[in-house]
Amino acid sequence: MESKTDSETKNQRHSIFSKHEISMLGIRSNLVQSSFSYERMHAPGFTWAQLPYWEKIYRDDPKGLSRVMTDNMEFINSSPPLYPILMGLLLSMEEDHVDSQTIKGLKNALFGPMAGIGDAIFWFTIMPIVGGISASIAKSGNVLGPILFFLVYLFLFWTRIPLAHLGYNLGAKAIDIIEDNSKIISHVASILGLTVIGALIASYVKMKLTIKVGAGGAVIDLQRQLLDKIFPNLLPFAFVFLLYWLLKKNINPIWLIIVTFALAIVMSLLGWM
Amino acid sequence: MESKTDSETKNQRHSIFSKHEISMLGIRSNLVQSSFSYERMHAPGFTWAQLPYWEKIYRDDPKGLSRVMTDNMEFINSSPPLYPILMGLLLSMEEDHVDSQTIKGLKNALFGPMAGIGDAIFWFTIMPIVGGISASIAKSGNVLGPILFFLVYLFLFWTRIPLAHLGYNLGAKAIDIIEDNSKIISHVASILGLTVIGALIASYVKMKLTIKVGAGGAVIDLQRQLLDKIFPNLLPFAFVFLLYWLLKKNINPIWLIIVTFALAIVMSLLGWM
Amino acid sequence: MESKTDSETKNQRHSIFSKHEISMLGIRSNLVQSSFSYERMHAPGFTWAQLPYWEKIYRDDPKGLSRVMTDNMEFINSSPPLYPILMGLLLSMEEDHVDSQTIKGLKNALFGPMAGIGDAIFWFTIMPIVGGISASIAKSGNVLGPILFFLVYLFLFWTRIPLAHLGYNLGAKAIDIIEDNSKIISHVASILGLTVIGALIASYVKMKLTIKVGAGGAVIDLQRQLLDKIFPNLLPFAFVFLLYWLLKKNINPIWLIIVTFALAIVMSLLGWM
Amino acid sequence: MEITFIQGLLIAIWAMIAGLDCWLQAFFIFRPIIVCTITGLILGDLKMGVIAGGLTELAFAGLTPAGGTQPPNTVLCGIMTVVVAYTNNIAPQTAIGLSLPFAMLMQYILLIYYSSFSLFLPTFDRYAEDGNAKAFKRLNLVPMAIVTLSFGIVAFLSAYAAQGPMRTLVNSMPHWLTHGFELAGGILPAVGFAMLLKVMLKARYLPYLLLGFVVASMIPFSNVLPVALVGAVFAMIEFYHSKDEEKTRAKIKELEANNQGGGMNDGI
Amino acid sequence: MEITFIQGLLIAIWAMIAGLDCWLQAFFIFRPIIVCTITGLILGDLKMGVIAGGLTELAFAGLTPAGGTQPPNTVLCGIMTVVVAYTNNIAPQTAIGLSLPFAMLMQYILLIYYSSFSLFLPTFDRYAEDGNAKAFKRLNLVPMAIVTLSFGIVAFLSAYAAQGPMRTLVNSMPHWLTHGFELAGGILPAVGFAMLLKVMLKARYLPYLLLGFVVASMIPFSNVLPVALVGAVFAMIEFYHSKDEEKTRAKIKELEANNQGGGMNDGI
Amino acid sequence: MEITFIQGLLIAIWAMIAGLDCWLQAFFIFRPIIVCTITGLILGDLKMGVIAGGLTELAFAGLTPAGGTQPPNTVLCGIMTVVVAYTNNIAPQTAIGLSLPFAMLMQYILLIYYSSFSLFLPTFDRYAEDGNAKAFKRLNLVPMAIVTLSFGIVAFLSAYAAQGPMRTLVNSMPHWLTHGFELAGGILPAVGFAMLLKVMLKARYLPYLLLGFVVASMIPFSNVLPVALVGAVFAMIEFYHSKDEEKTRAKIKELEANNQGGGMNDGI
Ligand SMILES: OC[C@H]1O[C@H](O)[C@@H](O)[C@@H](O)[C@@H]1O
Ligand SMILES: OC[C@H]1O[C@H](O)[C@@H](O)[C@@H](O)[C@@H]1O
Ligand SMILES: OC[C@H]1O[C@H](O)[C@@H](O)[C@@H](O)[C@@H]1O
Repeated sequence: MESKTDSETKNQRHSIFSKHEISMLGIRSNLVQSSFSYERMHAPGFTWAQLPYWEKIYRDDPKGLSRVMTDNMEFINSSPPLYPILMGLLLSMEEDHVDSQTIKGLKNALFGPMAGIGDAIFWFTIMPIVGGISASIAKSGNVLGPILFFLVYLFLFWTRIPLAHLGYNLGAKAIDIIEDNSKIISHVASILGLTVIGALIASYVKMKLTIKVGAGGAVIDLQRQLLDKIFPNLLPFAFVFLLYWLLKKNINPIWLIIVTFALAIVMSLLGWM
Repeated sequence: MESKTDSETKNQRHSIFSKHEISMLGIRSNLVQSSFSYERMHAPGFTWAQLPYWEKIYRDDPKGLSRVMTDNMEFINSSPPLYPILMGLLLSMEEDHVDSQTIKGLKNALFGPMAGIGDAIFWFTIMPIVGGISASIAKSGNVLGPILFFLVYLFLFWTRIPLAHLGYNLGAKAIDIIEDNSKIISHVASILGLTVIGALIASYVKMKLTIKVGAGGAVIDLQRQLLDKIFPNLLPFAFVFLLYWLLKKNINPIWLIIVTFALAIVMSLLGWM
Repeated sequence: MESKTDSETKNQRHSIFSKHEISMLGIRSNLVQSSFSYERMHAPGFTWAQLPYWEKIYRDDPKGLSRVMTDNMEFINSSPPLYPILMGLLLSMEEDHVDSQTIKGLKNALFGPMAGIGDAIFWFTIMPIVGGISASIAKSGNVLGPILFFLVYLFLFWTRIPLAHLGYNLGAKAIDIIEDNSKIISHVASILGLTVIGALIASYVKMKLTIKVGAGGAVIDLQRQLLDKIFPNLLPFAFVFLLYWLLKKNINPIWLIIVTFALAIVMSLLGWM
Repeated sequence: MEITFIQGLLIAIWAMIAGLDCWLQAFFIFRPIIVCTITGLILGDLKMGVIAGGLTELAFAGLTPAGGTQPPNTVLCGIMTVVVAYTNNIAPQTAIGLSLPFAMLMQYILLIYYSSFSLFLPTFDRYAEDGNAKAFKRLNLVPMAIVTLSFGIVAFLSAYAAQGPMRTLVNSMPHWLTHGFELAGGILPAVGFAMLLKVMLKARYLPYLLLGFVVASMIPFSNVLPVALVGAVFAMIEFYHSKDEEKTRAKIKELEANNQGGGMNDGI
Repeated sequence: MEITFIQGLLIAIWAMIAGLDCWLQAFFIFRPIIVCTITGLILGDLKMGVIAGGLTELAFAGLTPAGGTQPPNTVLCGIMTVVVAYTNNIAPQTAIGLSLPFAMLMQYILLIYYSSFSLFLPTFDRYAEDGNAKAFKRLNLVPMAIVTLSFGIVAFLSAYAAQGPMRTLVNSMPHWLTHGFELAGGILPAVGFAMLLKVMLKARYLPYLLLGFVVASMIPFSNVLPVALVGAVFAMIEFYHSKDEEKTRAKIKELEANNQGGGMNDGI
Repeated sequence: MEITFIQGLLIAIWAMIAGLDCWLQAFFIFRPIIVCTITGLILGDLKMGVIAGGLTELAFAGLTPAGGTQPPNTVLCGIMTVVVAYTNNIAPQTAIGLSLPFAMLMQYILLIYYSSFSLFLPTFDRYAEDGNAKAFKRLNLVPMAIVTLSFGIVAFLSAYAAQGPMRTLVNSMPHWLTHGFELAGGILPAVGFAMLLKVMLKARYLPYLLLGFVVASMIPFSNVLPVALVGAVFAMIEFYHSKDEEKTRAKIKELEANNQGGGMNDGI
């Protein structure tokens, strides 16, 4: 009974942080990529965002502050819009002086799956949908297209605030739930993500042949009479897999772009596309 | 060997009921809802339908008759068109003087799943399909629409007779099969039912905005240029979930109808729909 | 370490067969059906195809040759285009003088699942797709239709050669993989096969009523206003299941063809189709 | 046009027949497509009845009584759609909206019966205990008689007696209001679906709801049979999966039992 | 137009080549699309041959010999469709129906061979036991020779010798009969599918059959590749599920074995 | 038309704002649809900016930086598409292709930063060890400043300083080359998807990729939401399956543990 009200009113009773401060944590999470490097990715920005809170918690404990800063400088890479949850969670634990090893373990258990989920949702689902709809409005010169896009992302920006509160309020209670499910969730996010990528390949890669082969009465339009009859978007799919195969052979991505350009220009020159 | 011929020829050899009487059980099952009340739902009609048969079984045993009547007055609610099977089954057990506790248990184990399956099949699949097809014929004033509808339901009415025979002939043999599968079957019926409800929402709830927003060159038709580009039937789906959420908050269904009317009239007044 | 290079360079080091000979095994596999009979199906052709290799292996061992020939004369029926893999595999084992009982067991474990997979892929997927596309080109009199068809099957013919090498090179190593998976694979092939058959029924069986029923203002076009509104291709599906049911009743397939003809002619006579 | 007394009476009789069927759910002649047709026949305009039947049937598709709920009553709605269209000479489409209040009136009468008929239960119970079959059978007729009569009275009053005020009302209604009623008719099925969802929706079935919605929105087909078949496909696949899992679970239980058995043996 | 003796001979030779391929299923030149084209070439009307090939290929799509069954023979059907269309100057579409009896004749000849060729088996067995490779190889040529010859003879008789009576027959056929044959050509694949289903359909695969049917009926696409891909999707998903389950089952078996092992140890 | 110095400056400032947002991924004003619009506004041709924004947004849909990769830069691409179209008076569609080299230039600059900014890490680490929050916060501004400045400089040079040579180049380009650039713009998303697949594709997810591809190819709908919903349906179904399996697996583990425990006990 006690523990229930306990967590419900945490913000009011125990917390040393005001509601406003937690909101600010959400805002500060926007800087996780500030000092991005491949070596440790979000580590410095991640540390920076939480720093003022640790300063408050470890006001009289410089050792503690040093420890927590060092701990958080380890490699971390997750989905930016989901950091507020993670940070809120970690902050509530830090505040309760949970053992630092536990916190580290939790952080490491969570950021990976969260990256997968976040990417599936934000990069592969929301962005192409909102982008696609806005673009189709904008293509006719209607300024409501970009405005719509902006408003949606302003809303997503704002969600960082409630997400920070969510993470902070759930606190340790949330951990078991998330940890138990993290493997399944990243599995499930992959399913969603790859389905959408399949759809994106069909929707956004544009390759159509314009040549006809044969002679005399036996002429066929390669694209419309052969390829499109086999399967629409066959070329885009095949080309993506060609590039995929090249990447698997450790070809540098820069080459893929060059190959793409070369192909397009050659095709244009030959009049095949 | 014996037991096989036994059950196959039950109707002929052991049964104290004629084929005609079993057919009549199917017909009588039509009155399960005769004295419907929320307290016990089908109980009185269910008892009534089986009463003549118990009178025959317990001709010389008033205690038995009283017991079986009392037993069957307990709450029961299942899918009306499937009662013939259930009643046939119970009758064959009653006739074999199976222990009354067993019969009760069986009845309770079966009526729930049968309600789920029956509703999924009869209310959510057959009715909208037959109704939809007949209606589309009728809409042009063609009387074959209602005739088709009537014939299909006449046929379904008739099926109660073979279903009663089925239940009665299978008898106790059927029980294990049904009981073993009842959990899975109701799971599976939910899958079917909810898929169809999803389709019904898309097909039967009609909400389309007629307003345009923006000014000057930047005008868009909200329905066709925004909502329909996001997803067709977005409004119906959202509105159903709004009502669902209200119901979850224990709002009385009457309010939902009032809200719907109010919304429609306001939308009409504003010229938004 | 040793065993790895071992198998990789098998062809070069251990094998008593040249690359050309293994290629020829692929070619010879085309004759598996040469002496087809219901009693043992591919057995004689299967034996014939491998015979020259056994002659080489058992050059100085007439008993061995006799044994292996007799062993292979047992019933076997699999998918012709997949025999090269099977034969390559068995040959590599025969060459390594693996115990004859093991070889037999393996053969029996594999040919069934391979038949299922092969039929699903070659008969039910590749043929209708390639046939359908070529036919749609040919229907307008374009000779590229048959040419396309021929080229695809020439390619499939050619694949027998690499498949023979594959089977031979993998050798015993492949067995565990295939055996472990054979049950799952035939399960999975059935899923693919039946999905495609469902599609083929919808695409290739053509039955459309031309009658109208009713009188006066209440006339409906049975096909377009009733059947097509219930579900497209309803008649073909129903008819296939009628035939299926007849077959289950052990009606001779010849009767099905006669029934089909009779039905078509009667329908034509009545003007119903 | 006006409804004559004889027509009013015939409508009342028809309401009693269809109403009883609605109570029992036997022949399904209580569905709008039948109710409207017969009402049209009574009023001498079969064709309009049939058309109204088609339109009303679609509007009421989602409003099923599954699970013992009560939707707006199809018998009254069917009758009054045709009556309103006939007496006011308006399109059936608009009349649907105007018939809804009558349908809701009947809905509430039936809801009251659903609650108050529990008053009969003690008597039923007594007859059961006494093994008094005859009295039991007789008593079972009473609720049906009450329901049947109610349908007749409500229909007569609505269709015949109220036609004057009804006409005045309709004539004085501005366009936005009648259009609003039309819209309401199109949105109304949402209520039925929401009620169904409250009964049936669990998190684990959400994907199937979504599936049905997406497929129906994407394929341009006139009925839900294709989607129902897709639902059946997923249901059947799940059926066999569940079967397999059940077997596995049964085996595990067996093992657990053995284990404990083994443990006990150890203890001896 | 009439078929000359030389053309008849060329057709017979072509029938032998395509017929042997049909028996062996090697190059797939026995499919109507190829058979008709070459026959058209022989008769000097390539274009008609190609068109007939397209139409006949579609009509025979379902009639596969999978599982050792014998459908109406595609070689005879292909040849005779072109021949009948050519000699009677009718549309290939109608000719398909008229060529079916010939296709069925050949089907039955092959069925007889499928049964009677078991007579060669004892001799094969003897050579195998004796390790007599040479004789074995020689004997294997005999059935092929029989089949090849049969194709040549049947095709020659059907195409060349029977053209007179054929023409009389076709001319005397009323429209409803030729139309009936056309219809039969369209329905015929049903037989093939029913036979397939008898071999392959188990209750647990019914959902997939339905899935393929529904998807193909709903998407307006000209070949079955999209549906085959959907089938492949479900097959692959199931593959990984089955893998997981297998692991679980293997673990349970291990546990059972341990348990029994443990039990035995206890006994010691 | 020419770009004035003021306009060049404004573009540079806008590039700095959008560029910083691109680095941080905060407001998503770095997406082409916004970048082009604002650039159009600066150049006094809002409408063209909006149109270019729509086109470029679609071309860049697949090129996400998910997983820390760097696609061609959307800020430079957006700015230069509008600039090239404006200064050379050509269609935005063609301008996309011509802006790509600039986008790739910026991509490489950022890639160099992604690698070289690890040089700051030792200093960060030192401040962390010292618990020197103030210095840490200050240092964190440096990389952002570098990135922001770079965007400004590159954009200014590309848009203002390079316009002369740019125009010469464009004018001298043959049709096949500009058409080639257009084509490249349409194919480019393939690169992004291939990179995604390298990160995400495992054999067990192949069916879902295929599913998305097939469904999107078959339904004529303008965005991927329906397919995303289908993906969500399969994901949710799988979620509940995995949950069930997990339970089973947990039980089996328990049994295994008990078994071993039992074994040990026996040993005592
Ligand atoms: O839900 C089961 C069942 O409940 C009530 O009895 C009625 O609404 C029936 O129509 C329904 O089938
Ligand atoms: O079913 C396996 C196999 O059976 C027979 O051998 C033939 O019909 C083949 O075409 C088929 O592939
Ligand atoms: O993949 C997770 C994550 O990786 C990097 O940090 C960035 O590319 C983010 O945009 C992405 O979300």
